[in-house]
Amino acid sequence: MTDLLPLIAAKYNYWIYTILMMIGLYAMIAKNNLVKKIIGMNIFQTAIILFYVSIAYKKGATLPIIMGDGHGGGHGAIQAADYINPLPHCLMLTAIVVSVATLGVALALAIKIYRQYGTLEEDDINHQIRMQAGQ
Amino acid sequence: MRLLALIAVVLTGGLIIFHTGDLPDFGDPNSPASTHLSPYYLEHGEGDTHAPNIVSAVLADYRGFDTMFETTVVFAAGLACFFLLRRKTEPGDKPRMYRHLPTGVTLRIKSGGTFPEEDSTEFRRMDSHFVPHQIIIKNTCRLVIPFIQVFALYVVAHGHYSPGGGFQGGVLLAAAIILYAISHDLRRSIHRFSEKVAALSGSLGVFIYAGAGALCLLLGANFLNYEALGPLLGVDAVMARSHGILIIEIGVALAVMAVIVWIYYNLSSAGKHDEGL
Amino acid sequence: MTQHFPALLIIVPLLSALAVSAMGWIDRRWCFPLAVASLGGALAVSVSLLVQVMAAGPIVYQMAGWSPPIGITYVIDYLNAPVLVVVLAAAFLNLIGAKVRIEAEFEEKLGAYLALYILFLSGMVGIVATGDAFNLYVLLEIASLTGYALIGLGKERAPLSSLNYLFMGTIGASFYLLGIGYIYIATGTLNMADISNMMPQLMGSGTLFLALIICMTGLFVKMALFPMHGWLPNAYSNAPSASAGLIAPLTTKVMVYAMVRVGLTIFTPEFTFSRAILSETIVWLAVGAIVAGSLLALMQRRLSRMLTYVIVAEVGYMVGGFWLGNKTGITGATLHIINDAAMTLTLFMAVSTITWKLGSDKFEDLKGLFGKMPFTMIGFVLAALAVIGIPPTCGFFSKWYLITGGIEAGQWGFVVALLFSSLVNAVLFFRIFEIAFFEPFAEGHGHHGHGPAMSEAPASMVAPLIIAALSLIVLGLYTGDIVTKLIQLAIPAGIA
Amino acid sequence: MELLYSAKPLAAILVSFFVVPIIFSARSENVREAWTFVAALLKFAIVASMLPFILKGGQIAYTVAEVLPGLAISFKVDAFGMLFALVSSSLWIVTSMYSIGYMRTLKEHGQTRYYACFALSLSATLGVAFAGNLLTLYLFYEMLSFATYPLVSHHQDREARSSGRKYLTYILGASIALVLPAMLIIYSQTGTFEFAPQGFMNGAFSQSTMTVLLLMFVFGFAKAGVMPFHSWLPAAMVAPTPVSALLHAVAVVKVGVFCVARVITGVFGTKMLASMGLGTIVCYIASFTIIVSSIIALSQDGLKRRLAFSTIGQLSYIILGIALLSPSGMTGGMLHIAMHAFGKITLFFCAGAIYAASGIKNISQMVGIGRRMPFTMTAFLLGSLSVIGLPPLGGFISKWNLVIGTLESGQIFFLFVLLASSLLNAAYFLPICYKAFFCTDEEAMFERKVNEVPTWCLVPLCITATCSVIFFFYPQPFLQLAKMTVATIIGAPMP
Repeated sequence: MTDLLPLIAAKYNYWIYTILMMIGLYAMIAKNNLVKKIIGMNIFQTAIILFYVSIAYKKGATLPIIMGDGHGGGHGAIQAADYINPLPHCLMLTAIVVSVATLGVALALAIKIYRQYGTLEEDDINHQIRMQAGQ
Repeated sequence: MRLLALIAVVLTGGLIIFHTGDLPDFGDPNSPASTHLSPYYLEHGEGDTHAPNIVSAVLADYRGFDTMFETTVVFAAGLACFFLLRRKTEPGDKPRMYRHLPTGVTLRIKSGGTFPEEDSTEFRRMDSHFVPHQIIIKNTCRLVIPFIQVFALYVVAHGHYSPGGGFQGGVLLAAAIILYAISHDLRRSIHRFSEKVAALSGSLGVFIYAGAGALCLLLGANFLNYEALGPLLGVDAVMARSHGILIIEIGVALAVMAVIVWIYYNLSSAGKHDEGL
Repeated sequence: MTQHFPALLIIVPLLSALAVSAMGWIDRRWCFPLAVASLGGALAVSVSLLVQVMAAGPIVYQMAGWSPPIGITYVIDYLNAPVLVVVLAAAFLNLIGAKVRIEAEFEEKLGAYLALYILFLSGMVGIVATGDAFNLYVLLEIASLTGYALIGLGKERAPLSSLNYLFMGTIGASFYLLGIGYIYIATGTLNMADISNMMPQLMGSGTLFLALIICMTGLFVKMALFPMHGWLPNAYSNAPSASAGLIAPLTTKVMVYAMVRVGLTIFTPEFTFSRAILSETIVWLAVGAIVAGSLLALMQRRLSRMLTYVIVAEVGYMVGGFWLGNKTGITGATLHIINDAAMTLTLFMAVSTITWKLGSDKFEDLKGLFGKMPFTMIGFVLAALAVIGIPPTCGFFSKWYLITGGIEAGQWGFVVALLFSSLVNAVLFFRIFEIAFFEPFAEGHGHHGHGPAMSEAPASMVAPLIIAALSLIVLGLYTGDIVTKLIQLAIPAGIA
Repeated sequence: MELLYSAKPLAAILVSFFVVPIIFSARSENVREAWTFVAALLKFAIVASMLPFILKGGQIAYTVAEVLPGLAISFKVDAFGMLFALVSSSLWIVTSMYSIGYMRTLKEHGQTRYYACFALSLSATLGVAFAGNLLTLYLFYEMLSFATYPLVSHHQDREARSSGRKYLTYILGASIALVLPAMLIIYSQTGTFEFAPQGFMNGAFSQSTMTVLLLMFVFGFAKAGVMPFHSWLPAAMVAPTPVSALLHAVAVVKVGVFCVARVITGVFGTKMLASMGLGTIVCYIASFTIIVSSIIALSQDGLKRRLAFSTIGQLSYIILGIALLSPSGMTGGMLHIAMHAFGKITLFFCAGAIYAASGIKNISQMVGIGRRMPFTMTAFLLGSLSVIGLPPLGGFISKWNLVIGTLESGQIFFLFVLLASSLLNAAYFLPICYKAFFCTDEEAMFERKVNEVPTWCLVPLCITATCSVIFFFYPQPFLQLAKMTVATIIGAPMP
């Protein structure tokens, strides 16, 4: 136990993102209301974004904007260790945009569904569908 | 179902947590992630692209191809919302409320009745959830919106040097228009910035991006290799890359603004575009 | 210009998609010709790429002119060149075949629909062509988003099925993204070739093993492998048939291709098949998929729904074949990607033609179809024979490789499952033939009736269908060349 | 032995294939039937044109396409294939003639489809006969199953449909579930499919595996009607008589036995089987089928059903002969393909003629019918004598060879099987003839007044009947072809 705690402390970012992700996943599977499912989906994606961003972090480093003379100067002066890793950030910009787009489409579908069945509770909808099938 | 979900979730989580052991510590500067590729970007980024903000450099140049599809995703989302939701509403399919401005009388015209035309000075269409005096909200927004837009332009243009860029700027621009729509009403903002314009400028924005890339291709370089634009812009290769970044950032901003507004129109009015938030 | 063809593969559809959506607002008459032209162009490009690859070996294209680990590269090699051709050809044929329906069903949204159609396709093409692990994710999302929209405007239950598809799809894609993240932690790069270069010294890495599992889980969800198949039947059977004809042949196959790519190129085969327990489990999953898919297909009373379950079974074929881990099995799986795309395309185009004429695809409404629409049914019969696996149609030969691979690997469960599903497929389709062939005479024609009057669908629908059907036989007869000249070369030497 | 590369085999196969679209497009039935004739004659001509070369001991080979690496769709005409091709292509001519009479008399529906499928199935049959390797064989075997399915369920009523279903279930099920895996296992071990005079197994498998594989083939080619995979054959008798005649006395069932024979000789190799003693197993299965089917046949009242069960028995003669693995046995078996074909097709023609003329299907109602249709019933007598195997009819020669074969292989048990079954054959055929001719006037159902079937029906059955007589005195070229085949098999060294 004594050696487990520092292990967790050293890698708490993974714990946090995992827990967040699982919360989102649980919501997506277990929730009955479609909008809640959509929210769960967002939490899920956000968790992964956090995961990537946490990869990029370096102790004692700052954000990757080169403090040069602004004209391509400062070559050699640049120490990679002074700046955090830019790649995950730009990947996550993409991921964020993707998740926003997905959210938009999901909401559009949800609206369409509401228009059709007058509810967003999944089992009500299934019940209605069974009624239609029955007739 | 819930129990099943719980078990599945716990198992997955457990599997992932279980493996954290041999992952690098949080913020470890010597992890492969921060030693293999990123040093190159950090050390040569500015030299290659003349953009001190390395994230912008990577986003718009090194991995510009990703970003092009990022923009396309936004555009596709806009198309999808339109495609799924939009319904052409012919007039007179449901009763409407009008307000006679001189007298302040409110009249309700039943379906099938004759409505006054949209841009009459005498009658003003009212939403069903009508708030009589929004004067404060309206005027504050009228005051704020221009500043938002100017700031957005700054964010777009300054993406090289500070956090920001096409996406952020585009979202801000969209926010301005959406704010207008909220503070006044949807019809008015559609009147200012119509659906057609939104759709067209959305595709135009993406076209600026992809077109710039294709232009490089026509000039004999690889796709999206802005160095080819140098002769056109009359600058050297590095500067050309910097300008290229600016061009595509503008395209992105345009696309994002237009599409997000478009999505807002469709979502807020459930595709009817007659009234919404 | 030829050295830029890998880029054109993407640019042509992308730009034309923009143009089409713009034209939708300006002058709708231009949308369809534009779409056809762009797909035709892309198809031509892909064919010439295939020729180049066969002549001069793999092609690497550096986007934005940055060399591989730094920038994004496109790689056209023996594995994906044929897949590209098949994907584009399928989309092209389906577009032409569905012209009538599309213009009838989405008149004022024509521009949007076609733009989504092309964007979906460019996403698929990108997935197949890209050499960058993260770029694959972005393109995956493009294809998925447009796919949700294409499905969502379908018949009564479409929006709900599409939303469920969206949830599952997002989970799948996010898992893939997560797996890429773990790969990035372990290697620090996203370029496929670069990763595989590092693999040898990372053989024992648990992180990468987790990454492998997560990536595969994500892809399995996307390709609807058996326990995660729930979303597929509803989504495909409720979709507008023009979209179904596009999505059903492409999505699952391209996902399987992605699996092959991840397994062989990113994680080298040495690593992928290093843990026997993993391969075993997945092969048994595949067996489950085959059996369950076939049995569920037996229960259906609607043609399109039955076909969706057949697809579920087919996914099992390919996944199982790949995870057998031997050369024959992987050859079979790769070959089946191509063949199954062609088969599914033919089947769904036939269904679309039938529903267009009959307005339904319930079994009891199919009576006398051979008399009514002989040409459509010829295409349908050919596709059915291919699915059952009757020589000389292509289905027989890929199944041949799969079964042989199963025998070599000693996976008798897999072998039996394949034979079982062939038998079930025979039952499935001959049940339909019987109805479509014999029923009309039950309608009081007595023994001397000559069947109902022939009322065939418009030629623009039937001709592409017939072409697709004939391609099944052509593919079958050229199996030898496809295998020796392409697939065998695509499989790395590491595999016995 | 010289090998000639020529597209003739392919041409022979494709002739009837190309005629299908013409048949479909033909408007009047005369045109349709004319084309059928043209195709039939052409086919026969091509086959016959290859005969002399084969008789000179040559072989004709042709490769269409290499579908899998080292595995092609290829044809190879040898004596055995030639024998079978000759029988089926010549009988197609006769049968088309007969079908015209039959179908017109009964005003059957869907004749276009009927003739088209007929032509298709003939293509498939020749494909099997000329197949150069196991894959090609399997390909055309399956093609035949599909081509004949519409013929079997031609009437399209419930009975026809259910028996059609039964037909497919047996044929297709057996071939996919047994033959295909057996092929795959063999291929994964030996890596080749090319038929060789002494097979290509050369000890790739243990004896137990060999046994399993052999049985998979024998039962898997369900068209051979080996019990317990026989019951599709009686069911398929709902088909119009010409179909039963050609397909269930000649093409389909003979394709079944032909495949079995090919596999035994060309894949496993007689010497290999002999050394492992596997032939005997097959012999026992065959003899069981022979006896049981003959006994069942006794109890059948429907004429066609009785013929069907007799067919099942006769097929097993052929398998028995091949599986005896002795020279005369194999000769007899192969010869029986031809002899039984001519005899049995005569019988079917007669059954059809009786039905067409008087609408009678059951034997019990045929009392005295010989007085009314003397030619038909005479032909029937000849046919049945040939099938029983009495001189002076072709059947005798094949059966004689079979008997010699049992003695050669020294397995006397099978000799008794053959004799017993011959007695049974006599027991279920002769009463019919007796009833037809020699019944007393009061029990006769038909008055002495000749009204035969139309000439279109009568001529063919007379032809076939006379043929089976002729073959007794002049059994060439079939006998020579069979002998040549056996010679090559015996002569070839064990791989």
